[in-house]
Amino acid sequence: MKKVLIANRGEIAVRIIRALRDMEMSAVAVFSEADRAARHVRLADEAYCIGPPPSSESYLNMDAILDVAKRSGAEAIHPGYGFLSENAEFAARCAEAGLVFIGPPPAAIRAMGEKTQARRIMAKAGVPVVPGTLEPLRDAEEAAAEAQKVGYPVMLKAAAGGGGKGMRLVHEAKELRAAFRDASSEAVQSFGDGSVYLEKAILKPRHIEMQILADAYGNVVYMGERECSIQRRHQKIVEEAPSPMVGPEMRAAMGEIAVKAARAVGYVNAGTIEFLVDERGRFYFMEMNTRLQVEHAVTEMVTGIDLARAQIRIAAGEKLRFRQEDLSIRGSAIECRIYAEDPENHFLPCPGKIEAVRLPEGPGVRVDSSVFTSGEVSLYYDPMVAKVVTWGRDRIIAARSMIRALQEFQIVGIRTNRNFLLQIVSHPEFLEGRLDTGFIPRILGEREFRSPGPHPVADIAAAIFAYESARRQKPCVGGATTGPSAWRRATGRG
Amino acid sequence: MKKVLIANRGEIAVRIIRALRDMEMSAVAVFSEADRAARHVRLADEAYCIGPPPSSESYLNMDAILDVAKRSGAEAIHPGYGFLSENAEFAARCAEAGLVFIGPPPAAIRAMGEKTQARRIMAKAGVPVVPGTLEPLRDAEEAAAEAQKVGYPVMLKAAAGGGGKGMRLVHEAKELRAAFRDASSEAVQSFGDGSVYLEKAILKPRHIEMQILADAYGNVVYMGERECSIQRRHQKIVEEAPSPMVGPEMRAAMGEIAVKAARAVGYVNAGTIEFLVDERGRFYFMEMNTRLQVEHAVTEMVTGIDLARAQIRIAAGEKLRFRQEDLSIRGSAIECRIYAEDPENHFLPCPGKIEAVRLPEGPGVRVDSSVFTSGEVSLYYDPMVAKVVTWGRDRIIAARSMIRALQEFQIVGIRTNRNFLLQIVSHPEFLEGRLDTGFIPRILGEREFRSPGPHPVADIAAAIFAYESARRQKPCVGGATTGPSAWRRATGRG
Amino acid sequence: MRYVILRDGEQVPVEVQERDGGYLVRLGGVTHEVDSREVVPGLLSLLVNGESWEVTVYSPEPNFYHVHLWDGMRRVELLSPIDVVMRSQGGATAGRGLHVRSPMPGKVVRVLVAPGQRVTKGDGLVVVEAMKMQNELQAQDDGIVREVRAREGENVEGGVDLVLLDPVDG
Amino acid sequence: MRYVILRDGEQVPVEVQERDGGYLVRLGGVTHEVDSREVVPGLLSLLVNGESWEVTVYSPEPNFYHVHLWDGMRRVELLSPIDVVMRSQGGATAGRGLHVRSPMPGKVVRVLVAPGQRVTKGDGLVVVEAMKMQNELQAQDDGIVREVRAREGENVEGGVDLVLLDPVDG
Repeated sequence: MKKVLIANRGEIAVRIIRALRDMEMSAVAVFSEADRAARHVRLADEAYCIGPPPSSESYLNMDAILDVAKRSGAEAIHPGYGFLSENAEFAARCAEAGLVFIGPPPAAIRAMGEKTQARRIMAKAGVPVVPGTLEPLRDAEEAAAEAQKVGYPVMLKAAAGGGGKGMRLVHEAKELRAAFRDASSEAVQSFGDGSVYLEKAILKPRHIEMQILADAYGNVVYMGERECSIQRRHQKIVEEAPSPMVGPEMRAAMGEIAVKAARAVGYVNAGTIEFLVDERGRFYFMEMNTRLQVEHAVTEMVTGIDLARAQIRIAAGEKLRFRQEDLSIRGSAIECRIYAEDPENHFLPCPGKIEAVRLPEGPGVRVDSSVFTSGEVSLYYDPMVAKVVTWGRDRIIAARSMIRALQEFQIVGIRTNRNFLLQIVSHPEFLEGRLDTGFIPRILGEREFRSPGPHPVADIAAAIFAYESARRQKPCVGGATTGPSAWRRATGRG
Repeated sequence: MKKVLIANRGEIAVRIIRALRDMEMSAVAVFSEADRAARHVRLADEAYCIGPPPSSESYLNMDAILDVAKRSGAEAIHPGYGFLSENAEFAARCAEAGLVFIGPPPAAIRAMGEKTQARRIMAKAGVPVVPGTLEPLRDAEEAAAEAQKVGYPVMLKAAAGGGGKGMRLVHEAKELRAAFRDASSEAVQSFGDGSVYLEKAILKPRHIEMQILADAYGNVVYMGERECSIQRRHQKIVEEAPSPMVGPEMRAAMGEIAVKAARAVGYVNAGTIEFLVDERGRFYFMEMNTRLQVEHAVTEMVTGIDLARAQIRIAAGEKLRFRQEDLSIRGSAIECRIYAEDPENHFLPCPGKIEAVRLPEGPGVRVDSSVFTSGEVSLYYDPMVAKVVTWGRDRIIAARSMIRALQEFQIVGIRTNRNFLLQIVSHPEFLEGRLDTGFIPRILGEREFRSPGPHPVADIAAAIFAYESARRQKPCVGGATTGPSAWRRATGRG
Repeated sequence: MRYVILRDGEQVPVEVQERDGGYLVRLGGVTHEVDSREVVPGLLSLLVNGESWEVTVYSPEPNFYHVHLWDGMRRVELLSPIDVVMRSQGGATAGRGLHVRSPMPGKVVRVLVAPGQRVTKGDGLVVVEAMKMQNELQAQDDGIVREVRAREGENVEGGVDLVLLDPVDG
Repeated sequence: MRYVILRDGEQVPVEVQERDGGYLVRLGGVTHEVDSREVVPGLLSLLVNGESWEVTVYSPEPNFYHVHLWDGMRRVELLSPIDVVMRSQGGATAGRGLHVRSPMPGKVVRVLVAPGQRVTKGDGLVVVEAMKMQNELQAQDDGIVREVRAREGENVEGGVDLVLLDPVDG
């Protein structure tokens, strides 16, 4: 394999380009009209425009992407995450066009894509699933009956779902009908499929997932778990490996179950089995992500294995280069996702122009980003602009290095969630590893963010800034001078 | 220990600040008038001016530094490398002032500082030294006699020396007198001491050094070697760990000798024993650096041990937290030193203003730098502006990631040696690990740099740049407009 | 120069005085020695009695400063002596609540009011979309629409006036 | 626009033509489709027949371009049609070798010549210091010193004229 097309954008496209460079393969980028100057376009060996800014007309445009693959002579397509990465039709169309899809076979994507089907396959394979229905519910009546059976509280979930859409927690019977209606209609909106199923709700659960790698020759290994319990509205924010809850025995048990799950669907390539874990450490299959995860880097940091390169090698028909017993975990790694959003304003997205950026660096710090000075965070795409990952000999050092790295991180021009992340990782409960999916509202309250109190240095800074701005403007009165523009520049949002 | 003063600047000051942050200690920076906006000043908890730009009046000004330590309530001083780091008098004055010097005892600095004395101590302790004189030479006559004894070629070296100053390779007897005179007068100029001694010259040697850590309780461990054979005019440029030449047995043998050397001078803290290694793998003590090395990061990447933090803990009176058998090496790490110098113009230093900088990032990449957009590379100090370190499961991956990282590295505004480094690390002999101290002239010729031939994309870029510049200027003729300034900005040195 | 910081209805005096290339800043009865350097526009390096602070400052509108320290953002309302006099003379009739501004860059998808229309606190005025999320801007107080600057379909920057209201019985 | 690249005494024609927001560039008989974006001043992203190139360009003096690709820097001498005409008419008497420029930013520590003085190739003219290394700038050709712009003790930028020479029997 000599040339690979990356059907994605942003930090993940950049990350895959780096893997290809390290393997001396050529990287072909595709881009929408909004992304002409983007990092992935500039770092790739070749780059082609595939349409207007909306994803539906560009990054989701299979015809355009396959056409570029053909024109450029690419032999394989890496879908990254999101967009077409879990689209079985796209995987099938790649195969038809004689291209290697760097991901699992279409059948495995399909088997895991429909959640109730996945639950049935897993239950049959001996993988523990959360008690509940194995088929979509016919109607609210059936939902009520099943809820009675497993016992409240229960969770309603979209069968086609993911990302927290079409999900409702139901505490008691009288809430059930309304919740069923809401979940179903949200599922229609989000996935075009209103099917909903039901699980027993696990309270204060942890979200722990197991990374696996499977080659085309039946070799499957697990790469250790990631703790992803720190979520805001079902969106992962902070992830780490290993989980502070998981010891060697639980890791082996969970890993072997994950391998079993992957085998049950004939899985090939990198994949992640997500588990819900209750307070006593019992774990239940939740779903499988049939692609590289956003948070794959923490696993790379502690195992020393490059997962993107492993994916490409597997797709090229290579055997896994290591066996289960060759793998070991060194130290601890934490990832924070930097979003262009404003925690002080209901976490509203903050697209805009990046006036200046300083990324953290130094010992134990890895950054995967797509930001650059003069770059734009576009309205059209996911607002995640960077991942900061830190490694330490132990979890506390990794956490302290994360605090240090976030403090060094600076973007002028757009707001980010940096301070929100700092509030999380510097909290005593985080440092002690007491995590569950309710962490953020529990720690930060309903607004999920604490605005800090007044500080004399802020007052001093404001006074000096005002003083210097006034002094700068003085000689400029009444003319087209540099004064106002200096002012304007100086007031770029911090 | 709660507060530490860093008696240094540049990337090493930043690196030590990061270690202190990770340990929840306060960092006190000092700065010359040229460094008010420098990175180490801005990242520290406190910062104080200690004098005008010349080092002799600021970073070498012991009184000013000790005064800041007192005023700020610092309990310890970290000297970094260079400046006062190997100054026994400064170490002693710290102790007198009741401050912990984060480094070895003054006596160990002195013992290793004078090279012939160090050779005598080492020879006595059973550490192999290069055959030659153990005392400074009285005159050219004695030099000639001793040279005859050990056999040509021989190397003349300044006894007080370091960094390649006062060093001469002598191939035959008739060159000896002139070489002795040159070496001696250069030694006077550089160190204020004209003493010179003589060693048998080892041809095509490798420069391999062993990192050790020693606590105040007699525990000494070796942390593995670094290969530092890639040098330009005795200046290390590219370093790596482990050495491609060293296997487990040689590592253990060298490590035990290094521990013996450290014990012989009562060494405490981090230190490095430099060896010359001949083609057959025989190694000879060259000198000991009684401080943290520039290239310490490669050892950190493969061992997972943070050497700066270890130094601080040792100085605070802690015992080593690990024994020799707890240490292991994972993968391979390479460091490249980025200098503000112009390889196409005799490697002349290139100070100036940094218009824009983009640091490399992504998997396996660590950057330690002091550069930032709008920062200045000053005339007054060392032109090294950043270290790029890459890690890989094996040496080839580390090297490919280095190529990738250097390609991503971009500084607009000053020239750097980036392309020179790329020529080194992408050369087949480098990739094969065939290294010795003559590598650079052998590979790149006498000019030590190959200017690349013409390239159509360069021609196209020039034509488009000219075309667009002309187009931009057109509407601006005859007025004070943005035209010329856009041009001026656009022509900032690349 | 003497300034006043308004916080929770209180006035805190701040005095800035140049000295030796730096400043003496008197705040709440304490005098601080401050050295300031603007590293890039909007990014200040401050040494406050030797403490090193890196601070970004953004002024979204006159007299208001958003100051980011390590741990988060502070909104500081700071008045010069002239501002104080003007306010005390009632010069500030176009009060803050009556400018309805876009909280973020985005696209105006709907304008819900017209000039002359009377609105009550909480009424929707304009809908702005960013990254497919719609955000309805509401009246903070009762008022009458003086001017509508938002145009449906237009992209707007953050902090831009979209609707101006006149107070009812100002 | 038709340009000419001068290389090793040869003239290579280059033609730049706008098309569809990009360019067609005809170079040495081959036509390239090029899309260009200036990301920050001096940094171009080029797509050349689909190949992605990130290039920094710096023009140290008219008609000369230093172009950095991944693997190193190229000096390109490029003339517009007007430049070509002017050169052919001998308009370029103030040749390059006769401007002695600082090769780097630094400090002038010594001026070794005075106006009117005759110098021969290899003579030292000015000494510039950067980072404690002294660098003697020498005459590239025989000449007579027309003007000395360097002042001892002054800091100078890179590329600045320090001494102007008149050719001997130009």
